[in-house]
Amino acid sequence: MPEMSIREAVSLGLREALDADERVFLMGEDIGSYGGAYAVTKGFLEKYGPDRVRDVPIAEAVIVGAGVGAAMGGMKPVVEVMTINFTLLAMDQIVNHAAKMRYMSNGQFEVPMVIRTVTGGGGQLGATHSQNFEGWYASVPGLKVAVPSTPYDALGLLRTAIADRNPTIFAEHALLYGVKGEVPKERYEVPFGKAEVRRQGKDVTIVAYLRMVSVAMKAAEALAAKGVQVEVVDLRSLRPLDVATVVESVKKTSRAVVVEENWRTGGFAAEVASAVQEQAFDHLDGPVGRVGGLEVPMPYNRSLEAAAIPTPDRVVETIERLYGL
Amino acid sequence: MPEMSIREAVSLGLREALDADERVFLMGEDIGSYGGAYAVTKGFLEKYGPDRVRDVPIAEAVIVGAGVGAAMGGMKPVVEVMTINFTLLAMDQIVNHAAKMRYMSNGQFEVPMVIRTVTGGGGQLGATHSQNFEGWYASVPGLKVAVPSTPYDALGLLRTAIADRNPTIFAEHALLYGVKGEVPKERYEVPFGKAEVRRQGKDVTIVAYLRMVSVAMKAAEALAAKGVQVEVVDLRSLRPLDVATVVESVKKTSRAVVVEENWRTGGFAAEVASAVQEQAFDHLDGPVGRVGGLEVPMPYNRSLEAAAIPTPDRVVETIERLYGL
Amino acid sequence: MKVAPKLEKTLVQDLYRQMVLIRRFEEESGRLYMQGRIHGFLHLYIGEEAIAVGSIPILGPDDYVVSHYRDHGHALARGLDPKAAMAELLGKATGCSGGRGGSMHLFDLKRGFMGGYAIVGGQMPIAVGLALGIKMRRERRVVLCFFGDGAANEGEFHESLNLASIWKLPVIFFLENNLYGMGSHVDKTHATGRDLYLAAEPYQIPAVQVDGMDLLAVRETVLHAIDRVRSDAGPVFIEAMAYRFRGHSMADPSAYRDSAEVELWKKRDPIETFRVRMFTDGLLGPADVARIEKEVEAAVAEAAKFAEESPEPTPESIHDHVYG
Amino acid sequence: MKVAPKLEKTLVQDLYRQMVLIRRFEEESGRLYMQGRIHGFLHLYIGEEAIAVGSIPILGPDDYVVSHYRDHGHALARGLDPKAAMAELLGKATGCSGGRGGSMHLFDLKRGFMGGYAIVGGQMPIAVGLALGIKMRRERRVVLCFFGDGAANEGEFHESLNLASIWKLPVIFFLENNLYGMGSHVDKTHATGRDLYLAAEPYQIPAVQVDGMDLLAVRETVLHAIDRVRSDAGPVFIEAMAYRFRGHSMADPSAYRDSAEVELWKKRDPIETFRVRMFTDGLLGPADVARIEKEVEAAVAEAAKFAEESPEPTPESIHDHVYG
Ligand SMILES: Cc1ncc(C[n+]2csc(CCOP(=O)(O)OP(=O)(O)O)c2C)c(N)n1
Ligand SMILES: Cc1ncc(C[n+]2csc(CCOP(=O)(O)OP(=O)(O)O)c2C)c(N)n1
Ligand SMILES: [Mg+2]
Ligand SMILES: [Mg+2]
Repeated sequence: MPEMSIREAVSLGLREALDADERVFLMGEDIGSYGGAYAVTKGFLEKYGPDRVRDVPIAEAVIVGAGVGAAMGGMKPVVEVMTINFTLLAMDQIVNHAAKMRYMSNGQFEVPMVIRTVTGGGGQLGATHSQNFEGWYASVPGLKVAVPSTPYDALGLLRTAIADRNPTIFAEHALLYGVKGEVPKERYEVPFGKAEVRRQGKDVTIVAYLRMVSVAMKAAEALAAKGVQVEVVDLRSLRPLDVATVVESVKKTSRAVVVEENWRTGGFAAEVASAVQEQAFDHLDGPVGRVGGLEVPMPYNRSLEAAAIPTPDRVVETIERLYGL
Repeated sequence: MPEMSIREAVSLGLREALDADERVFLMGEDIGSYGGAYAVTKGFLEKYGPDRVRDVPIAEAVIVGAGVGAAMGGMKPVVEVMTINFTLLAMDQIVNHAAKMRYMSNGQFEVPMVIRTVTGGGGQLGATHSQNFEGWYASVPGLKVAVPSTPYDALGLLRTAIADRNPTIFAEHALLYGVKGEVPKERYEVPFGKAEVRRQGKDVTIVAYLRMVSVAMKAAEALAAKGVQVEVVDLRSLRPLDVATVVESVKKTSRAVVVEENWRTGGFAAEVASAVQEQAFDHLDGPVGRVGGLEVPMPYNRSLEAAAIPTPDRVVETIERLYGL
Repeated sequence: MKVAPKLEKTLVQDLYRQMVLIRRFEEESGRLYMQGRIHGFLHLYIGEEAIAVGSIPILGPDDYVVSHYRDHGHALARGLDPKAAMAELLGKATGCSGGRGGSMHLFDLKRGFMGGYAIVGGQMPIAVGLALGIKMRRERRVVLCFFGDGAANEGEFHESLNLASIWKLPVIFFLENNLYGMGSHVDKTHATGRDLYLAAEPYQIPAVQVDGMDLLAVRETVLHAIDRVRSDAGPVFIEAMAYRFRGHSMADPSAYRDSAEVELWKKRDPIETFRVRMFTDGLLGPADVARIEKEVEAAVAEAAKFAEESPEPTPESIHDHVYG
Repeated sequence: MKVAPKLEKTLVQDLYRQMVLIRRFEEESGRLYMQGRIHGFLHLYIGEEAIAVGSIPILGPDDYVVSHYRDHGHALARGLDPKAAMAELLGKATGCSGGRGGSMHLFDLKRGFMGGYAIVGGQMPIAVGLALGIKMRRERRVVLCFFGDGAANEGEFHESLNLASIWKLPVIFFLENNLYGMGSHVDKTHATGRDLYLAAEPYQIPAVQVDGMDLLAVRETVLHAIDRVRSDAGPVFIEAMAYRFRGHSMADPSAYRDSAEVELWKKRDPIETFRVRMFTDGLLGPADVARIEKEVEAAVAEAAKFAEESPEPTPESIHDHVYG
């Protein structure tokens, strides 16, 4: 199987869609002549032309809103908002328009749009540029939210997102673009709402997504050295959310910790933790733990930033503290 | 003690602040000659003049952003965003600017601003006008979020909000303005981060805020008739969040259900439920339950809307189902 | 500039009928609201009928109409069945949005009525996107996008005009300037002043102001605009000066307006103005007016009856159409 | 219009020194970034020095400066200690934002440097609010708010100009038009075209375009603007045409720009232009230039050394200043 990076996987998925369906087009700030802020669409303008690879003014609301309108009229726009931080400027279009169109029109209109955006911290970009809002979007009926942590999933989930007839937030992590992995030549899709067990274990379940999956895997290794067998579940999509796979794992391990990069209070890990204790209370040996970002705007300073984001050490400590493992 | 409505209490709190501190001013859409969309500021323009009671253009981002700037420069703006739905258009100013100013400037600047807004559904205003975003704001470090359910709290929390040196979202519920209650003549404040036990009981704790407090109280009455003694905790502020009072209650009752108007998935009830099971796991007889809004954009139709919002019946059913009470 | 075609009698009478239909429909909605049969926010279009009827009937069946929350007039002028409209106001399953949308969120796919939008300004980016799709598919449709003077203050106004202009999109930005956004007068909220069409200039969008109380003036303006837009020459901006005779919504006693001002504008009632002129031109007579009035009253009564008798959406249907 | 006062030698030399300081500071930042001592996004001001130095030194000590993420030049021209600036870029506790803000978020309360803002356009409403506070307190301060051509596309641009105008607020909207927002050329993204000062007209804000590579032209324009704004006559809009000699940020190889275009602009280097003209006028000589160069180099070296040697913020301090 060929190896590729997440960047290449997303890029491939976009090219496939542009090749396969003339209703698909891309629209975003500097996706054209600049090649994309994260170089995902490098060469696209040359290949597909300015009609289908549209550089736009810096105006997030109208970019997303125009995507909604284009989708209502029968197009399949893939709108790129440079980072999830800037989606706040388009939030009304996402939450009040894209998400509600089908319902409010009693199914007459739909918004088959993908909003690609970059989430997460860790690049020392400071407080305004290092946030994780995917959890907010995942709480909105009408939206779907995909969060790929491997090239395989990035391509598979992107195919699903583009085929999907509902507005999807496709959140790529800034620090994962270079992550490599195998991607089959044969066409496949990764459905929404199917979590993946990344590592089997019988003692404790760690639930994570995006970059926190690798943090979880490292924590699992560290714990393995101490004889604790960790199961790691990668959610892959936040809405729909696959609670069943997590619960199944917890039934085996009796212990669970949810790791997320976002601020801990009110983060999406709270949803996962709540759902797990609701559905597997009698199997739990102790509370479902959460490891989240510290309750601070993200500091620029490198060591403070590193301290603000969950680390394998903090995950290990939390597990040891909660379960005395 | 005099009786007054929540509308009157908020109005009184604003007048007090305008009278006491010349740095305080109000700014919002139609708060002046129209008297406020919910009539809270009726007569203010006449009394305080257009300099301190500022009608603004319909432009939520600049209204809130101008509040941030005014506050940085030493004023104490009370900005009204007509409803919390429209705060999405100002979200960048709230989340990326107001909330982070103090931190990013290393404490040099502060934003002593109150953002008053109206949250909640139940008035048949449809999907775009019936949302509850206060939970999102409550997840943002740097913000505070107050949610008064009585006239006493409305006045007391508003005094605290205006005195506070941090940006505060002050969320009033559309359907609670007419609720009456006693308000002492003597000056008092209601601090943030202190939940209030509204009803004592030993069998199960219901946690709620804003309009869901009265839903919880009705559920408590219904259960009382069946011999179940319910304790009702009103959070009063979401950030800071008083988990301790809830945990203390749960240590007594061993059972807890959190009720919120917002969509259930990813709602703020998940935070409360997660925190409770983290801190009181060994005292729990069963999982912490959640009763939330249905996972739909709010329908206009009266009976569908009523079904989408938690009712006392649904709270009762949930408690009976979870705990076999 | 091509000259507007001479009006034919049947057309005149149909336009008159449409204005009267909107007026009576709104009066009936207001009544039903007072009777507690309609809930939530209800924004009447009374006084502004000449805009909807002066513009929308010119469109072809494939064109799109985008509206705001004051959308009944636009929807009816687009041919939405009054029964489906009224049923929607009553939240019934037979409503044009299945009772889920309500007054502010009317939709009618079949007629290219792309929705009423309740977030001020929120419809403008969507109209731009619809126009983008048209352009990309090389169709000849146009988008007629209505918005109020209040909406012109939102950031999305700026972003939408800019994008439509640089991409030369087939959209008509139609500003209904009724001088007030809720209680706020345009003179106090807009740096441009009340002549808001001037705001379109920096975007290099041709802009024109027209008397929104005069159906024929609106009609002629829109005829030219559509020609231009349909020929792929890019967007056009139209500002129609008008007035709402009622409060902002049924909840608004409209205390901020001087009654003399209201009376002055009522003297310019668009339906009356049109009727008098058409009488003079011999295209409409007292008998026609009486007949039309009767027809419309019957239609509105039928709509109200239909709405009242229609079933509520079933409880189970609440989860339909969240996803597809 | 009053005539700009004749320049004195000490002033000229100081302005020259400030431009050189910015240039050398930026070059040093760029080097430190390449060495991995500075992280995140780093946007250099090289090429645009005449704007900051042509405008900010005119302000009084009580006035406010509001900047964007390309803020080093503005901060230094406002008198921010290069040590505190460089320490901030290195994320040190001695930085002007305690190492929490980084390059894009410089703050200096004492000097009325109200911040660098990294959300494009986000600083404009804040500048309007600062101006509002000034007006309400009946002070005579002014706000000088910088933003880029890219920011002019955001909705907040529209909302901010409108509010400042209707309330006649003491703010100078200073557009640094360097023709590009990242890789996007202003001609392709702005319906107005590159003469963006024309966009201010509908807001009834006096607007002027000036050569941003010419310190003296900028200075004269800003002198007049400040007079006007300080006399409570409302906002002013200035557009300075300029060019950044480097990529958008250090991460940008700037492939979208033609090297001929870059070279052409480099020939108009604002520092060189000013030096030559002041040589001619006899207000600056080769010895002065050499002395200033040496002073600045020492100051920048000192800043870098200070930054390198400064302590990191302590781990415990991470929770400071979230609330007060
Ligand atoms: C973003 C947003 N802000 C505020 C409101 C509340 N609101 C509803 S209608 C309205 C006035 C709009 O005025 P205008 O655009 O002139 O339209 P008109 O009602 O006069 O037809 C306001 C402020 C809203 N619905 N959306
Ligand atoms: C709201 C928002 N959208 C996008 C970005 C990413 N971004 C950072 S700078 C920039 C270009 C801004 O260009 P301009 O305003 O012309 O300023 P310049 O960099 O040329 O000085 C962009 C798109 C951002 N920071 N904020
Ligand atoms: Mg209006
Ligand atoms: Mg630029």
